[in-house]
Amino acid sequence: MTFFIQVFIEGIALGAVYSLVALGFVIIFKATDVLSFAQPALAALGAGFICYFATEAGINFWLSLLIGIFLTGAVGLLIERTVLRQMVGEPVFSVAVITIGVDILIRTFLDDWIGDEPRFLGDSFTSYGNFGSFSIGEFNFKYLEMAGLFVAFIVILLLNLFFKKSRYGLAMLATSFDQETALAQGINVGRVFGLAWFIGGLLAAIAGFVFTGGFNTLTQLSFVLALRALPAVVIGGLDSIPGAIIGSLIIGVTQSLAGYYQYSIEEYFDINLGLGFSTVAPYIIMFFILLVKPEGLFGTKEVERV
Amino acid sequence: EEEATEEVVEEVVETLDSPAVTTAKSVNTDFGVTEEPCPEVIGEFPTNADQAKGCIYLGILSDYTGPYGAAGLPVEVGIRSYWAWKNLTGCLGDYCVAVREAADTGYNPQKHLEEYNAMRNDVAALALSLGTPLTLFILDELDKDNMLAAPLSWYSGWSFDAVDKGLIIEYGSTYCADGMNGLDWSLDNLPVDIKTIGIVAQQDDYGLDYAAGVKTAAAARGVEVAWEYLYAPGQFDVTQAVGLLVTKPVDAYFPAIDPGSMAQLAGGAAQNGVVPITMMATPSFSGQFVVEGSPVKDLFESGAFYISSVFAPYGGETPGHENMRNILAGAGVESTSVYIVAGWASQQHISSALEASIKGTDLTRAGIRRAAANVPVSSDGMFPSKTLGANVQTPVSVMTTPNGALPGGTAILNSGYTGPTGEGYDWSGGPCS
Amino acid sequence: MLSVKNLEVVYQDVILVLKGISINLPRNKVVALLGANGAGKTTVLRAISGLLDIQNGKITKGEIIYDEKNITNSNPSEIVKMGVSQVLEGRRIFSEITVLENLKLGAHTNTQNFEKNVERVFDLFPLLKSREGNIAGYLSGGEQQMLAIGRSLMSEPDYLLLDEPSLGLAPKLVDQIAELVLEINNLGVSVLLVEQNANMALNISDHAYIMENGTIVMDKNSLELKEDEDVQEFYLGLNSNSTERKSFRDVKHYKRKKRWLS
Amino acid sequence: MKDRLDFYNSYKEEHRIFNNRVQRFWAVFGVLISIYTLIILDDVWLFLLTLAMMTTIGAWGLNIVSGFAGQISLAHGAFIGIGTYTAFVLGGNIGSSVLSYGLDMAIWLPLSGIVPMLFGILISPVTSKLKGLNLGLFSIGIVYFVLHIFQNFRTVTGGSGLGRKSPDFVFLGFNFENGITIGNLVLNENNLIALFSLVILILSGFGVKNIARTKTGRAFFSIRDRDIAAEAIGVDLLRYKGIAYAISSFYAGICGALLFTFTGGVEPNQFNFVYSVTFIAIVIIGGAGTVLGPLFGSFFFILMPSVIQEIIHFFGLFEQSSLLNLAQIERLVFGIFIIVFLIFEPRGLWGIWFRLRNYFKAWPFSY
Amino acid sequence: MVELSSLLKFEDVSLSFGGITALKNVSFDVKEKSITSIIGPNGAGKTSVFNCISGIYSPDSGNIFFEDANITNMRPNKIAELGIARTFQNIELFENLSVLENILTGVHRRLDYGILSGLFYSSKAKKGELYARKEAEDIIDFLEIEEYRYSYVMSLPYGIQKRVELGRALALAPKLILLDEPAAGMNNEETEDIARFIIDINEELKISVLLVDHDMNMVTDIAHEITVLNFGEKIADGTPNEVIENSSVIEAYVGSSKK
Ligand SMILES: Nc1ncnc2c1ncn2[C@@H]1O[C@H](COP(=O)(O)OP(=O)(O)OP(=O)(O)O)[C@@H](O)[C@H]1O
Ligand SMILES: Nc1ncnc2c1ncn2[C@@H]1O[C@H](COP(=O)(O)OP(=O)(O)OP(=O)(O)O)[C@@H](O)[C@H]1O
Ligand SMILES: [Mg+2]
Ligand SMILES: [Mg+2]
Repeated sequence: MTFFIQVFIEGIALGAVYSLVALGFVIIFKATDVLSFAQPALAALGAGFICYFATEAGINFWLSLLIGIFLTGAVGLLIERTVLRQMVGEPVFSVAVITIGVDILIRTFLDDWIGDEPRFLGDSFTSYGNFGSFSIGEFNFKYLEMAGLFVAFIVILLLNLFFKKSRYGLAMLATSFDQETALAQGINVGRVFGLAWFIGGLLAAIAGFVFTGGFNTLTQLSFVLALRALPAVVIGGLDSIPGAIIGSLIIGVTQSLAGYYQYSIEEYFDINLGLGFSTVAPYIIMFFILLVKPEGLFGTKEVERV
Repeated sequence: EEEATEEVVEEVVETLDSPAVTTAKSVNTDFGVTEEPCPEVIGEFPTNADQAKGCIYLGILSDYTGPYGAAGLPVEVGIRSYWAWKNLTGCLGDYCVAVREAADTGYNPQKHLEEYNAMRNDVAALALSLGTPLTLFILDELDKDNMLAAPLSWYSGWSFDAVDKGLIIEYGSTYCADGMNGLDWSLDNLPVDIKTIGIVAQQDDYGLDYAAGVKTAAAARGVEVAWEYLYAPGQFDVTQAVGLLVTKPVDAYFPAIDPGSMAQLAGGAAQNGVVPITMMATPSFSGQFVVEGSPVKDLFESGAFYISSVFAPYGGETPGHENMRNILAGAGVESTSVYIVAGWASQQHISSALEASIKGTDLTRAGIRRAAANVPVSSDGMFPSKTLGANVQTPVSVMTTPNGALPGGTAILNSGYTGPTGEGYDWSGGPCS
Repeated sequence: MLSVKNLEVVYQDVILVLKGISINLPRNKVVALLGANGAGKTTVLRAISGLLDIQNGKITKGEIIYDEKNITNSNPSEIVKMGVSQVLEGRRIFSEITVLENLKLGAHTNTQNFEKNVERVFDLFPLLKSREGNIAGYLSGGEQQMLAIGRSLMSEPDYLLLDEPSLGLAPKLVDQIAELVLEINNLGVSVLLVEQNANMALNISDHAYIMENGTIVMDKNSLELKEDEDVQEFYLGLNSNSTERKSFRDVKHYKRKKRWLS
Repeated sequence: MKDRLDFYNSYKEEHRIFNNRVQRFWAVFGVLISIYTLIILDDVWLFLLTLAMMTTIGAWGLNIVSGFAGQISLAHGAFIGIGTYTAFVLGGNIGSSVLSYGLDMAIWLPLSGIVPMLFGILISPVTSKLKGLNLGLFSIGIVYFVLHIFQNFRTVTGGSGLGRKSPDFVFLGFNFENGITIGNLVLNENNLIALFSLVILILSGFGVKNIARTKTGRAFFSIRDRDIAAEAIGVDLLRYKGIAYAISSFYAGICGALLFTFTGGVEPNQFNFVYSVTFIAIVIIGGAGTVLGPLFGSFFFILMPSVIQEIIHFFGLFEQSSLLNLAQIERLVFGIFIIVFLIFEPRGLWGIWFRLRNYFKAWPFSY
Repeated sequence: MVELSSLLKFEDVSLSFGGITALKNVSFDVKEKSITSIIGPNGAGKTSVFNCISGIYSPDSGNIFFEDANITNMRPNKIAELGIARTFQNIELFENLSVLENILTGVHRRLDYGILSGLFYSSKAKKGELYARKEAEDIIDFLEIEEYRYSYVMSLPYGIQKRVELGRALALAPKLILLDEPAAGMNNEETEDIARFIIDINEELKISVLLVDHDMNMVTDIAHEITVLNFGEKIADGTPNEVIENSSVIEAYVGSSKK
């Protein structure tokens, strides 16, 4: 049982990291109705910025973290201004494919900079406690993961506040439903898009840090980790912030349970679940949830009326 | 048949000893060799080619944008630096060597073939064809063209003509031999009693080969393999791997993974208070782990970590290494990546084959292929002396341990180790995995 | 005063739909804009409120003046902020969210008097109040129309551009809308009313324009217009030389032609 | 803007695919030029053209299910994979370490379409319950799931990281490797494969066009544009979504079988998420929902990187760049092209072509 | 008037969504070859009646019969195949198709060649397509939309779109056609056209019509029988004259100000 709880904790922490990535996807989707394929690249870019300032430029880590996060937000904004702004009113699939182009641009420069060796981000999380972990009773916790959990919590709180208090929350939603009507309400669609990409960039960088910080290194393949948050977004519902969080926790726990128990399950049932089953398991959960609730757990249901 | 080969060897050795007297005209050539001199600069790299001599062109099929993109640049630097040096020191007979623009194939077979097709009529040999599966996929084409190629892999299959048609150059040991030697060496040299082990490996030519070697040694030495975590490339799940180390403790484990995953794995296990003996395959380790400021420096230097290397890394103590380091330092190259060594070393082998064919006055690709079937390699001590093309393995690994104070980040513990398992193994049976 | 001067609009760089149109909407007046389908009425409204861009349309000539300020090609959010609000043709409510949230969006540029404005909308449309928390997409057609009008009032506009507000409404409601327009007008809002229900439009408007094919063909006081023979026949469906409505059963098969076009 | 050439004496005439003399001329001319090109070329461009033709077939498949029927599929790569492995198992050389039957192409080629087709039909009851983007996301799951099976099913796929080699092009006992000599004309393996692909391409193209102009296609379009209205005119949604998946997967399978047989082998990770997304990109960049769009898209995707490379080399651009190497610059330019083209014409290359065509049709009366 | 047999029987149908009752025990008949109209205030449930008939909603209780078949809970496409066509209140055309293609889709149910036949454009398919084209052209002629034949419906004026939708419904060659507010958004002149079309459809093509519209003048002029709904309940039915005099109808729907 202790073991199970430990695994569960790991899953939650993993889920917290995913939720940061997932929120980035969701914010952009909420405003633009587009699933941005550039989001993973932005996450890696954020990590790259932080890494550059903290290690190569030799700036204090915490300052680098802040600069990196805001710079990534700015890149998000820049992408929106230069590329996506041109696509207001165009079919969402063309826009989605454009984000593939953006992904290529970002990663070309980033990969060139990252180079062949894995890079550490210059944080000191691993120097706390026992290689960056501490235990309470029988349970082991990691500082970085706990920080991730905490940051995710704060970010969610802030976002929630933002969407509740500011009129932009609703405006974002409206924009994604119908740009023309949103314009007619006096909503500055361009500003909403810009805002979404800016926040998307911030979130990406934070997420990028959490999954490349500590021992986790930034490599040319780091962006792939961000793709693992995709089922979380789907499970939770593409346009739902609470959904992104719950979805992330579900897949975090699923992945962690599948990872720890794969061999026991295989032995017990005498089956072969295959290589890397733990990273596929979230998709299996996703299948079932979509079949029961096609719009995801918390997604906005499409209204079909004639 | 054996005798025949020996004869050829002698013949070649003889020709090698005689002074180079052949003129350009007397050498037969077909593809990728010109009487015009090599360009002075290719991309950003000077070739140092003698403008009075002809040119042999080599091709590179590499990966800059795919999963092995990390290796692309250092290996290219190694290759080009070698030839720049070679050209500077007199070229090969009447020919200098130029490596054409490297083609990026992104570890995609389709691109690989595409890029190969684009260059097949313009090169005399491939200085690099990155990736085991990719190279295997284009092998029939290479065979048609008599195209010699160096891979960036130490797959045990390359040692067998049945697999590589004698076209793929082997240099260093193989992952399989490294696996065997890794376990043997740990058992015999470390003060820890190793009874159970774990394996963490990428499921591909590299990981499986290493795992196969470890398992062979384990069976031979009566060590229990408690678990084996295989994952598809790109799908490494650190939670699961650490979970195994924590929940099913072993005395030692053998990772054949990528360095990014390695840092997470070692770090993650340490966070749970688990630091077993770790015997890594070469590509798992990166010198970045032990540079000043790395969060895993202390961990990797703690004495629990070892590398069973296919050849001596950047800091190797042979004259060949020394020479290489000097030349690279002179060219302002800062990286001490093991892939630079790989690039350099592979070209020593190609160079030997080319030299032999020039001496044999047949610089056609068929001629190069014939020469490569049996030629001693001069590696300036970087490798145990060997003859190219013979169907034998050299199961000699270099045992190292991380040490940030040395170039490349490793200290050599044994520069030519072959354990009892490797010694007794029947290397003629075919690939390990 | 909101005026459109000599406006030309082209869609997709090739389709010329407005061929030099001038319209004046004085303060505190109701002006009706009538015309057959495809005449370009909606395009006029889009040009005023800045929504041409998203439709791939461009103003190629002419200008739009808002109290002496040239607002040609301003962006829609500025125009709304200035006090021009358009009710889009075909309701265009946000289906996936609730009635109240739709109203909130209407108040995007004007959040101060939100409570008061919601109150006002609910007073005008009590039916909406009972549906406050419902998902707007499930409302019936008429209910959606009410919501669309209500939503546009949330920004407290000075100029309201109504595009076919009576579309799909029950007769009783059409009357109510007519009253409502007057009521809104009494509050000091000028209304530009695009309508197919000419009867209603001419009854409540001070002035009316009739558009055909991208040009204004009539520009008269509403009362005068109601007496025009052609208008009576084609827009009001009255038999020529009598004020009797002619039955729809008696309409002939042959193609009729409007006199002013021939 | 009326088309001045469109005068027909009967609907029958108008209903032809190439319904006027000019079009017929260009069609015949185009085919002849293609054949000529594929015969005289024998270099990397021949290889690329062949790849592009094969890719087009796959893109058409995706276009049928996503562009025509509006069922977003991010799992096209999985179907391509299933077709590929069907071909490899049936046609693979006996004696290799993976499951192989060494059959003739005349057997494995059709079957490599039929097997994914059955798979497509099999999942269609599930997928047809979902709509729009949700369906697309569901299909991401399919990619990962099928990929997982590919990675682990070593007897069929050779396993992740290793892969397996392709069968040979042996059609009805004739091995393409032997080439053909007609008079002085020597056609080697590459020419033969290219010509064979052209035949399959043309057949597939007619298939797509015929779908588009008959009842099946209209049923697809109606589902795409408004499914409720489609049902109300008597279109059986379940059935037609199933048919869309079936035809699409058939094309996918044929594409995979040809493509990877041509390139010599395949490693399971080839069929990853990114691969499926590439096909989406091809279809969108070319022009979704059109017949010619996917053709344009495929040729763009396959040929453009090499064209960029040629241009860079020809003008000696960036040679001395120290920031990025050439491979990276090529990628960069490619990314920029995608962005610029789509900003310029969101309907894709087809849209650009359409504009050009209309321009020339109206010429010299255009303004 | 001769007593005609019923083509459609709507029997005691109730329908609700969550808390909202859209229909409460509503019954009415559509006689063969008649024009029957449903009127009622906004939100009364008229469109819901249509949706029940065409299978888009399934009633909570009650039955719907068409000719001899019980079509309650049948799939919409099956119902369409039986010969019920409809238009929608908010035009639901296939926006990326031309007018001609939109109308051709309507012929779908009458084309019986198979998929493979279509794939190879066999002679059977060719014959079918030519037939479809002829049918579509007849409808285009009938509705006088020749000049829009190749236009994409998206950019057409509203009134023409409505006509195209009518054309698509006619292309089914239905026995019963359901028209949901065909005259909405039309000026008087255009309403006259629509009225003419409806009468022609009924009289020349011998198709029964079930009509919902808020244009009382038109409805009373052309309908044979009218059913009035209010809050999901039937409050009156009868001939136009009977209904229009009914005080509860005036109160709930027409309004007192009507002259
Ligand atoms: N986005 C567009 N692209 C191309 N053409 C358009 C577009 N919008 C409208 N049109 C065309 O412009 C003309 C005028 O359209 P508009 O919508 O302004 O007419 P309207 O008078 O409002 O008609 P209705 O009464 O049907 O609403 C029509 O012929 C229409 O086809
Ligand atoms: N799918 C649905 N979900 C929830 N409520 C619905 C749904 N469909 C209809 N309703 C509700 O049922 C009631 C009747 O709606 P319906 O569309 O049938 O009215 P209607 O008589 O056609 O009105 P109108 O003349 O305004 O079109 C309305 O209150 C509407 O909100
Ligand atoms: Mg309009
Ligand atoms: Mg209705």
